[in-house]
Amino acid sequence: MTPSYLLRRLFYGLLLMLGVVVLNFLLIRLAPGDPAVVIAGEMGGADEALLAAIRADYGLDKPVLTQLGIYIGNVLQGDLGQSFFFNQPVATLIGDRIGPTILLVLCAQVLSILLGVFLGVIAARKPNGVLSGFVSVFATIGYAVPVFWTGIMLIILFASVFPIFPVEGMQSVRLRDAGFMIRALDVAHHLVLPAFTLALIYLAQYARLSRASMLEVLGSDYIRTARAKGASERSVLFKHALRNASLPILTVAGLQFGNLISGALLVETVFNWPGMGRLAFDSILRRDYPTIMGVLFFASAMVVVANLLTDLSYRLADPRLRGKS
Amino acid sequence: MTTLLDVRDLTVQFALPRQGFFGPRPVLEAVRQVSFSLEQGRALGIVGESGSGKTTTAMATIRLVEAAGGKVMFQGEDLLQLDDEAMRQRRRDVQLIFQDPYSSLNPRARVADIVREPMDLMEIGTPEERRARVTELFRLVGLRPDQLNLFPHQFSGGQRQRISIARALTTNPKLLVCDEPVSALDVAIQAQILNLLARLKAELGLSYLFISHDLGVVRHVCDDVAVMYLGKIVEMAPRDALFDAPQHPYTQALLSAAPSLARRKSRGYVRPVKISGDPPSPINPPKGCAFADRCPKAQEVCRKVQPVLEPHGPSRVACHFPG
Amino acid sequence: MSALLQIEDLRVTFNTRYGPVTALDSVSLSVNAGETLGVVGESGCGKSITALSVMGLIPSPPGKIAGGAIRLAGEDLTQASEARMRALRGAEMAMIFQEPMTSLNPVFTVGDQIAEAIMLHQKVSADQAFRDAVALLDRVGIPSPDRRARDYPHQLSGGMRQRVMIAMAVSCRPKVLIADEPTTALDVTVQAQIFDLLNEIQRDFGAAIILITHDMGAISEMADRVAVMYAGRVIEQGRADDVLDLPQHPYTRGLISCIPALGKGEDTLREIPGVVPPLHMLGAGCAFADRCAYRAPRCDSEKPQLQAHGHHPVACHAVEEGRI
Amino acid sequence: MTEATTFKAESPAREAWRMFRRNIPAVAGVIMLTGIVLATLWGTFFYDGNPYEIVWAPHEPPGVTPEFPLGTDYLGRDIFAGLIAGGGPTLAVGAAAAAITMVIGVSLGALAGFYGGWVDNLLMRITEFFQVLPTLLFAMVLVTLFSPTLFTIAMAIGVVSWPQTARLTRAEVMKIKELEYVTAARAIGARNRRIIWTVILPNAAPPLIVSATLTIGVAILFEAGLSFLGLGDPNTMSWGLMIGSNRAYILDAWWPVTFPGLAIFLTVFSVSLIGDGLNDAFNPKLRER
Repeated sequence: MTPSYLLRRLFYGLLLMLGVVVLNFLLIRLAPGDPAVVIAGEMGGADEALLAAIRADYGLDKPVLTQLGIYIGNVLQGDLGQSFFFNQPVATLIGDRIGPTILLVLCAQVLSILLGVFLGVIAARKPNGVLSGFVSVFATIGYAVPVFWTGIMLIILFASVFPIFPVEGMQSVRLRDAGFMIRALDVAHHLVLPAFTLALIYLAQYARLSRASMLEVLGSDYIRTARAKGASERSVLFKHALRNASLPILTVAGLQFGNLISGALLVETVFNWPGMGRLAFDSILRRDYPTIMGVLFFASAMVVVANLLTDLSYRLADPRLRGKS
Repeated sequence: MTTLLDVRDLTVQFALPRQGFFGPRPVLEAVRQVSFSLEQGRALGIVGESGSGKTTTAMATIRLVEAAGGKVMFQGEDLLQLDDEAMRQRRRDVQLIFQDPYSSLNPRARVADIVREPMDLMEIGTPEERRARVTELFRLVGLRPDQLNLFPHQFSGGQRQRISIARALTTNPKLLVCDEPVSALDVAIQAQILNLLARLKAELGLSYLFISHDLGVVRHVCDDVAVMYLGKIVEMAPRDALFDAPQHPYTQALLSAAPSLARRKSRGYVRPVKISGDPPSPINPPKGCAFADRCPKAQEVCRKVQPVLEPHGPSRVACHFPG
Repeated sequence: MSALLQIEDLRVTFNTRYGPVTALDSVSLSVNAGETLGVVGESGCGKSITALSVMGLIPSPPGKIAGGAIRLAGEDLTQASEARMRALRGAEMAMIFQEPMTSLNPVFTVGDQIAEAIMLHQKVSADQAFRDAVALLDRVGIPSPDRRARDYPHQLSGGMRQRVMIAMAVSCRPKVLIADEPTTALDVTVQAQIFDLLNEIQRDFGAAIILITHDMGAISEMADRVAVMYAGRVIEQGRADDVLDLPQHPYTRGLISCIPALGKGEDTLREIPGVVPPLHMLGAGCAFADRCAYRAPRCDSEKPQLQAHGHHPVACHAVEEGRI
Repeated sequence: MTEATTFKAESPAREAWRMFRRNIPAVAGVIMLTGIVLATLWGTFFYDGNPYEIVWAPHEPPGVTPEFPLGTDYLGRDIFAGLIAGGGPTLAVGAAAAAITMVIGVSLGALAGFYGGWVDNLLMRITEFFQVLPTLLFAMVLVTLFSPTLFTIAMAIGVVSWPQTARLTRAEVMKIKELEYVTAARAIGARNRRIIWTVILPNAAPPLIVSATLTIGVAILFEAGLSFLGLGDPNTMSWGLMIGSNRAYILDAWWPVTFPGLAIFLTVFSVSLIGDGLNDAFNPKLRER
């Protein structure tokens, strides 16, 4: 992997982010409805003088391109503007909520990949066996269940039948002042249901994908070579096959990240998880444009970073791509 | 004898991916100033190993790969200068048979439609005439008319190659380019197809540009043979001259490497000419003779000066020390 | 007399969508130390299945060894446990495959892959194994083996990869080396190099080689003895000179005379009409009958058995009855 | 040369259909989906129950009152009526969004894959750009900005979903473009347009058909998610909305959220059974492994 390649990927990522900023900005400016009227509505009245004042305040009276320039300049300085609705800097609003979202998304991602790949690999050992059939059925079900409904069903189950996991929020009020370890455990306890709910859809997909990928790899010539030199079945499976089979899984994991964030939005709503999901929902309903743009910006940035990491790990895993540009 | 095809200084380049951020795009020269000509009714074989540029040469000749330079005079007309529509019309005279009988037929079309399609495209004849022609061609290549409505996957490899030949003959072409037409087939089937090609050449007066890596096959089909190495013709001669008295060390090595029933382990056969290693990379071809690094006869001059194709007896050879 | 490797009456069946199919039918072969046995036939004749059966690598299911024995130095491999087969594979018998491009694992260096083969069967340290791997690469004629050992397969040419496969196969000095179409994917000058290398290796190590090929020329150059296979059966077997110069079975004769020769030949090649029948459509008689010029009623009803006739065994009613 | 006579001329499409008919889960999917669609059609055109009308006491459990077999919701509205009425919009939006996704994705992907070079470069950059946008969030923004109607919802889902289809199409087209039968078409003088329409697309069709089926499922889930969040068309009943509006009372009554969820699940499940069946039917070799 050459530094020039890394540099190019980074540059490209930044370019994508710039694109996201421009798109958001244009969308909101081109959409029907006048932002000034919306803001005025929040303030409880709308006469022409107030509207003009608001327009001047938010720079809405300037030409669209100038507004765009100003906005990009501000974003570059870390200033995402002021929320109309919450009356706070957007950066602060997001800063408070991005941590829980990242925690939830990463946990779900790791959980679904680990469990999914494990299921897929053992299913691939007997492609016509019971477990293989189970993985197929489970994957189809996982694909077909609406994630928010799974969450609700789990809440019903765990709130009334097996009350062992908390079904709401991220922390217990009574433990707010406890030591760090206790609080961390408390968060982990709260995390179980939301992370599992979110992981469930993708878990099934990874199981199916890694089963198919393993089956393909297990039929390849170099696996026959490994067997011909006397390698044990476990070494064939986990050393020779899995590393090759993981390449398509990595690709999908990268591509799925955007969908995972969308899923997180719904799961956060269901479990009252204090992440960006609620903020996104509120700002969209209130047409709080600076916040909407901020949320979209950060969510896209997470996808860009995830794609970058995927790309780099793909290159590490596949020597055929190393040193190529 | 009239010259059907005269290729002069044909060159084909492929651009490779950019190196680094703003680096230049390296160029791979797959075919380097290749010249040859083909008389009406004869077969010219181009032999060489993978990467020698033999297939690219053939494809560039009939403009299925874009040439970077040179001339392809076909019946006195430079094919490389024709506009797209004129070239499209010319395709009725130059047809192609592929290597892989499995991927060269559209799996979603019935074979009768596959064979008829060239006539549809060239708007030849009435629908009835076209149908009759397809049946006639089927008989000509040794297939039965009751197989007309089947799909390609319902035929064996040899039969598919017959279908491919029938398709190529539909428009009564003058030149047939055969790109390794038998190398994907089992030997017994090979013989069937080679005999068919020989019969068609005699009966229909076809000319072949015949690409192969198999010297035995080329010897059987071709009147003249050109040997390619790293994008250049290194030797070109009438068949018997080439096989009986090869002049270029590479041709000699090829002939001595080709397995043959005449060479028997039990009789203590030891290969007379041995060459080691692989051909050099076409991205940075050597300055001198491309074969120098593997050549048993190589001298200082071979690494410095590129030999040109010059007459040597009945052959033409690009070597500083032929013979 | 017992050969190093002896296959007796081997029968292998496969479950396919057409039902169970006999891929190998009473196949008997043998090879001695230091000898090369050529197995020749068209695609689908069962020559590769034979090789995989010896290695115990028949994909199962759908494949199954349904009868017969494979004896390596007296031990019947069809009865051996999977653990025993693992210990034998790579150590006592090794295999080289047709596609050097895909037969090496793309994500490990070639040195590591050879070292793995060594460590699976010998108690040596990883460092020592890697050093041995480098020495083996040198032995099979790879220039600057130190550097090449750290290369990944995609960085090597086809010929070099096949040399790596050979190095891996001979790393534990196996008694039997099976080469399944080892040069089919390679250019002819590289093929010559690989053949020469196999001969050298055999001289040095004294291994028995089974060379599987569709190419009669390769058989002629490499083999001491030949077995010709057709539709899952051995139809003719004998010393290379006998089979190549005095072929008896109509199929062997056809196979030899349909090769376009390098020397001056006739204008028209002898043809074998038709194609090899699919295994699920084999009848009670001789599988070659449909394509045979000497076909008689008996050929359609009774499978000819391999039996000595003239210099060497052949399975043909016409030969047996003196009609050829 | 007798072996070909034992076959009847069977086109690849017919062969796939024969395989599909034999696939029990796939046929079950077809039957289930047909049932759901018929019920929805009946609900849209003939059923006169009003899903908005308060007809009974709130939270009547299912199976108690024969008139309201699935019970009532927190306002006392008939859940069965909601299911019957909500299916139409859900299915319609799902199908329309899938169609939009396929049209955008297939045309851009085919162009990029066939022409390569700068066309490919440009189109793929655009595709990557759209893939960076988190789908649901972006769709929420679009729906809100352009006010939620069935049409804008379908458009929004299509606009955020097409990149995957485009990538798949591009990969298929690039693969097929390299095959010799495409060169063969060129060699006999076929023009580009003919090659795309009669050679490449028919051969790329099987994975695209499978993908289209699965896209319908994804689009239905998408619509349900939007409605659940309250961003659906305010003038129509939908399964997602039923779940969303009863969400606050799940610990008092499980049935108002469970039945619409089951309806969504069964619909998407049957669609994906059909997709899997098609996939198997188009790739008989994969299945034999």
